[in-house]
Amino acid sequence: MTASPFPILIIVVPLISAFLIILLGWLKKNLCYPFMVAALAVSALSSLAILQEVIHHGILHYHLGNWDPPWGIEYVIDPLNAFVLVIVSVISLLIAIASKKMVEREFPHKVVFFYCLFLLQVTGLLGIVVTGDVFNLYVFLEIASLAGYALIAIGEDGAPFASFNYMIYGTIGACFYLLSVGYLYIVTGSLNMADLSRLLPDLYSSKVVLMAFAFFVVGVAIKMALFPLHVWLPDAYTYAPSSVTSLVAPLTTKVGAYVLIRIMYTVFEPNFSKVAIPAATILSWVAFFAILFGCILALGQKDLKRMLVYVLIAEVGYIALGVGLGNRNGLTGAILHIMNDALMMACLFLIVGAITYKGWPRQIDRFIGLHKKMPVTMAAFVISALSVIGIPPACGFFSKWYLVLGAIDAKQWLFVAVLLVSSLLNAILFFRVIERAYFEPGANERNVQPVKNKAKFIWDEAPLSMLIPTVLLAAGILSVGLLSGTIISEVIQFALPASF
Amino acid sequence: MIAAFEDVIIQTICRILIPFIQLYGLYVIAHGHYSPGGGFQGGVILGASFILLCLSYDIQEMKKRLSQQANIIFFSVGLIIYSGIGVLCLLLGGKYLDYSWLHHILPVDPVEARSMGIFGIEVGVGITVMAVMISIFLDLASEEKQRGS
Amino acid sequence: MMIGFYAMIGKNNLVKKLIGMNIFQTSIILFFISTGSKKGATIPIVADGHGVVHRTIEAIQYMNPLPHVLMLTAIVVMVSTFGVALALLLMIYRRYQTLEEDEILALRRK
Amino acid sequence: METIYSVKPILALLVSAVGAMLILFTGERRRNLREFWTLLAAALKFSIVASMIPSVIKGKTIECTLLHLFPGVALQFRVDAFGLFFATLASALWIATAVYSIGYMRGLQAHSQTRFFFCFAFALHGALGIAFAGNLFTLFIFYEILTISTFPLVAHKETPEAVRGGRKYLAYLLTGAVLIFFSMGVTYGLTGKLDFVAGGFLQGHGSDNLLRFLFATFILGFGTKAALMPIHEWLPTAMVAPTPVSALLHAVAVVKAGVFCVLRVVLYVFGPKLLYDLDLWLALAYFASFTIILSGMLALAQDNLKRRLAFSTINNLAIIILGAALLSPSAITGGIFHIAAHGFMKITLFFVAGAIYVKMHKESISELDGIGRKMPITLGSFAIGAMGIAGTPPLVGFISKWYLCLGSLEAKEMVFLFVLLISVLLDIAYFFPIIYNSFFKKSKDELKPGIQEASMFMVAPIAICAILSIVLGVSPNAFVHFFEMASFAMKSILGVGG
Repeated sequence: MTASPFPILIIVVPLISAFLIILLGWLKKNLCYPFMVAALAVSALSSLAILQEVIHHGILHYHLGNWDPPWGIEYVIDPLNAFVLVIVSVISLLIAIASKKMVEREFPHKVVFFYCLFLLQVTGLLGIVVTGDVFNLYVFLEIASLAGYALIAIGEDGAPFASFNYMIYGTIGACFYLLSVGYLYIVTGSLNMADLSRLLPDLYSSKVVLMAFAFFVVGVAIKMALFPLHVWLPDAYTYAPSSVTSLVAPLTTKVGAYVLIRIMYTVFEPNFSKVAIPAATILSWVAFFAILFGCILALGQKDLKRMLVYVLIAEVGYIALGVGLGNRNGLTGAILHIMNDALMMACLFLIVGAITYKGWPRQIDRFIGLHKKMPVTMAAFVISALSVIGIPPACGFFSKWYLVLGAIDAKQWLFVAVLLVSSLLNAILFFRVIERAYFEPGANERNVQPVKNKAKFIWDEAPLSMLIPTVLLAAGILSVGLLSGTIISEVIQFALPASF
Repeated sequence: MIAAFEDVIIQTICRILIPFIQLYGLYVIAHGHYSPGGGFQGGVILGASFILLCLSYDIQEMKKRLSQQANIIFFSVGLIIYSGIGVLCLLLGGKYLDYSWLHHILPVDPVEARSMGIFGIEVGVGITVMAVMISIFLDLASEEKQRGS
Repeated sequence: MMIGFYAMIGKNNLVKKLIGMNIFQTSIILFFISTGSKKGATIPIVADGHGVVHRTIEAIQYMNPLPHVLMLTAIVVMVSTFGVALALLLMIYRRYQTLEEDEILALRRK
Repeated sequence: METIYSVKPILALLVSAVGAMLILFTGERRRNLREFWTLLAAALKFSIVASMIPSVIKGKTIECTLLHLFPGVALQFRVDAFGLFFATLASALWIATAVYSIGYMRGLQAHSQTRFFFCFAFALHGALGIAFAGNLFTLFIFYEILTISTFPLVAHKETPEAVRGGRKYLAYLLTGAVLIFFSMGVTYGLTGKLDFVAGGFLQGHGSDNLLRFLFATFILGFGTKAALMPIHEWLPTAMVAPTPVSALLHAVAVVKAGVFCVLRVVLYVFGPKLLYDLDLWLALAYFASFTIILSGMLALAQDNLKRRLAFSTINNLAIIILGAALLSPSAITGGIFHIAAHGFMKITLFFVAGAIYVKMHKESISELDGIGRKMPITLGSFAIGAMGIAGTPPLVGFISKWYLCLGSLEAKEMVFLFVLLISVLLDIAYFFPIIYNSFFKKSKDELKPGIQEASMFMVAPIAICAILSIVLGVSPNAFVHFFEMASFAMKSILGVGG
């Protein structure tokens, strides 16, 4: 209804500034960083404004080029994607601020291109979330993943090969998605999501629609790195530079999860994925294995970053489980977990970035005395670790609570068991690291006679530009935890499809 | 690698042909909206003309005419034109990429403004595609001379 | 499409994987284009050009233009993926002097 | 039973949180200022809690809600007689432990004391949160805070076995937490609300077997912290921590919080009537008496003083749970009162063990011969505490044991009367040899003549606690009306009247 410019502002501002930065880079190099942060700030603010409008005025429509929906591309913002929009833009803003020092140290001569690709990636992600047109979503998907391939390839020596593997998998996923768009187009003749959801119900029996749905889910699962299709993720995210991982890790998988929810519950009827083909049960069983193997594989890792990547795979399993359960509590838990996990993973990977930036090795058993040198970063690490394990004050617990409630409603006792066992495995994982950092005997040169020289902390902290985003994220984790009640009643409640 | 062999026949033909190829490319861009053609195809043809120059002579020759840095500037300028027109319509009060609002600034009625707008988009896209084609070719062709910047 | 898919997964040499990817994407583009065609329809361009009053155009005569436009974007996406892939292969070659996947994995493990 | 809405409960909670932050920021540089913050926080907290006693005695419950987490459940604090009973105990003993640990830490010049006091204050924050929690969800939040904040305390010495002790401590308690998480989910699924209702709210929801299964998961979950027999393993290994921590762990906060939660579940979630119908109370009673007998035996076998005290704590906790399980009026009053009685006496014994370790660097009982002459006040209060636990009349232990025996008679189950009497015998068996050796035996190795008491900071709290256990023994309602609160809580649970 309202023709407020915000939906398009979110996409255009980062897009144009991505290319203006290249011009700027040619003229004055040091102006690029502030320009990028300003662009992301504008898109973050407009996403908040959109959330405000959506809560008060309901669904927003924006017809690109003033063409009506079935023909032109239409941006649809309902509470669900307004919520995801805010997460994506705010977190990418924080990481953009934190990436300055990391980038200048790791590849100083490619800084301008890095900022351009960074903005392209964010534009792609925001585009996926905003668009209401199925093919347009494919275009933004490709923009985001292409920028992702290039960003990951900048990393350490193993990065190009890992990025190449990521590209192969990513292209397969994207082409499956394109194929399903093709099938749907043949059968219904339209590409607009709202239009599709009207035309599809009476076609559910046709094989073509089933085929399209299968390709949809598999394609998005590859993008989301759901367990059996996650093989590209560990190498790609471990060899990528830490500033890229802290952008890509929390966001791409979450946006993939958003697309899954959007397709399964808005384009197709919710009961389609239960009745026509038992997609919901298959998905929840796949998620079951994702959580289990994610945690178990993470136990075997020596390198902290690689361990966090496997924890990320388990977290994606949580969201998929929430979606697969298909009842009100399960889906609320899944949507809330999108936010919580994005916060947690961003904070954790920023901390890994800060640790590597200060010259510490990434192997876990070499973290002795870390809490003395970097107390604030380690405090943020403890908070996000508690959140991943699911200790109440932090936000991770609340989404796990809804998932457990959903599983209990669905009488799936095995899923409840896997949720609880995985929080125990997470506990072992993270307390192993905390023990090394805080309690190792060499930690504070334990000697019984009084420490004469007033052992004040020798603060060798990460630079301020990295520290502030980490602390903000940690504070965000705690506050989202406590405010999850209001978040749900304000936003997520309306995001659930009506038929639940 | 492309050895710079001095074959007179090829060089003279190319020297004559390249301007016409570029002219044809511009024609294809210009007639994008009511005849087969448009931004992508025209840009590719323009890019091909530069690559032909590079094949017939050698990379340094092409570098003199279009340096690496200029190439980068080209494709960002192209895209800025593309989204700039979109934002222009936005600023004039219409939806993004809604050219009919351009008639406020262009002395022409909304319908004509639409074709003007789409033409501007075609030019922007053409420049970008040309620059991208050339930069892909340059990366691949000159791999041992200088580290990929 | 399956040939391309096999090549992408099965082949050892990275360039062959790339060719497989190309086949895979082209097959999807062809699939789209084939959906748009009708028996005996001409190319979707209104032939009588400017100045003529718009007489009614029976859509049956013309092929459906929409898949073609969609595939325009898909071709651009394919080319850009190829550009990035080739640049990656260059970096891998410069780093490992080989494009065979098993040799690269052996080198990395050392 | 009308409720007053006041912000006092949150004030009491925030005092220790703010105190912890202040301790953290003062850090190592200004030790005296840091010690001052601990004492200030302890005194302030106790005063706020004490200010709430008068109104609660008159039957009013103080309530305040912070924010609504999800439909039917809010972050809500409700102070009723039972909650306040535990809160007064915890904050009173915190003052004594704070003074004692300053002396202990200074005596041993231990490292990283800032972390120690920070976690100490946060542990009390968690304990009080549990006491004031209005519903199961808030209780679970503070239960987790308590576990997390006491983990660094257990692993304080950072020697390999300390870290291993900490790891075992955490493993047990987090598994318990996961069990509670699950049973909370099922309860919320069944009833849609988690608020405590005196006399239980699970009546009539769900089938009998489901309720029995739920009861089992609840007891196993909270039992880990209340150190019931099969899942008590972490308590003796946590003895590796410095003595003020084991004093806090066993007398003041952690284990008491566990028993408090078990009683909350038994009396406020399931409620006496439901337990009668499902005759779960008999199962719990037998489970508790099994723990009493076995832990008594094991205590006899321990040579290390602190491990013996640990097993005697397990013994007494099981007595408290037995009291609650009997569901008869005086048994519940006795059980609740025993929490305070045991708290005061056990803390004296732990302080004595700490003083002996600091002064004489001795830990095992066999080395304690003839130490009574060297440290008369310390070992004297040890004797008072030991006799109190054994239930000799003038001391506070006698009152709770007496009510427990009365309760078992009312419940017409003679078996549990015998169990209680056997436990008194076991107490005598494992405590009196220590007293006898230390006073009447000649010490083998030649100790320096004269009195070598530990520093003033340590002896003072020992003496005060010993005197308090005598005073409370004589008049249970002294100062803070412990007994009155206990009996009032019992009346509210059993629905006013026997």
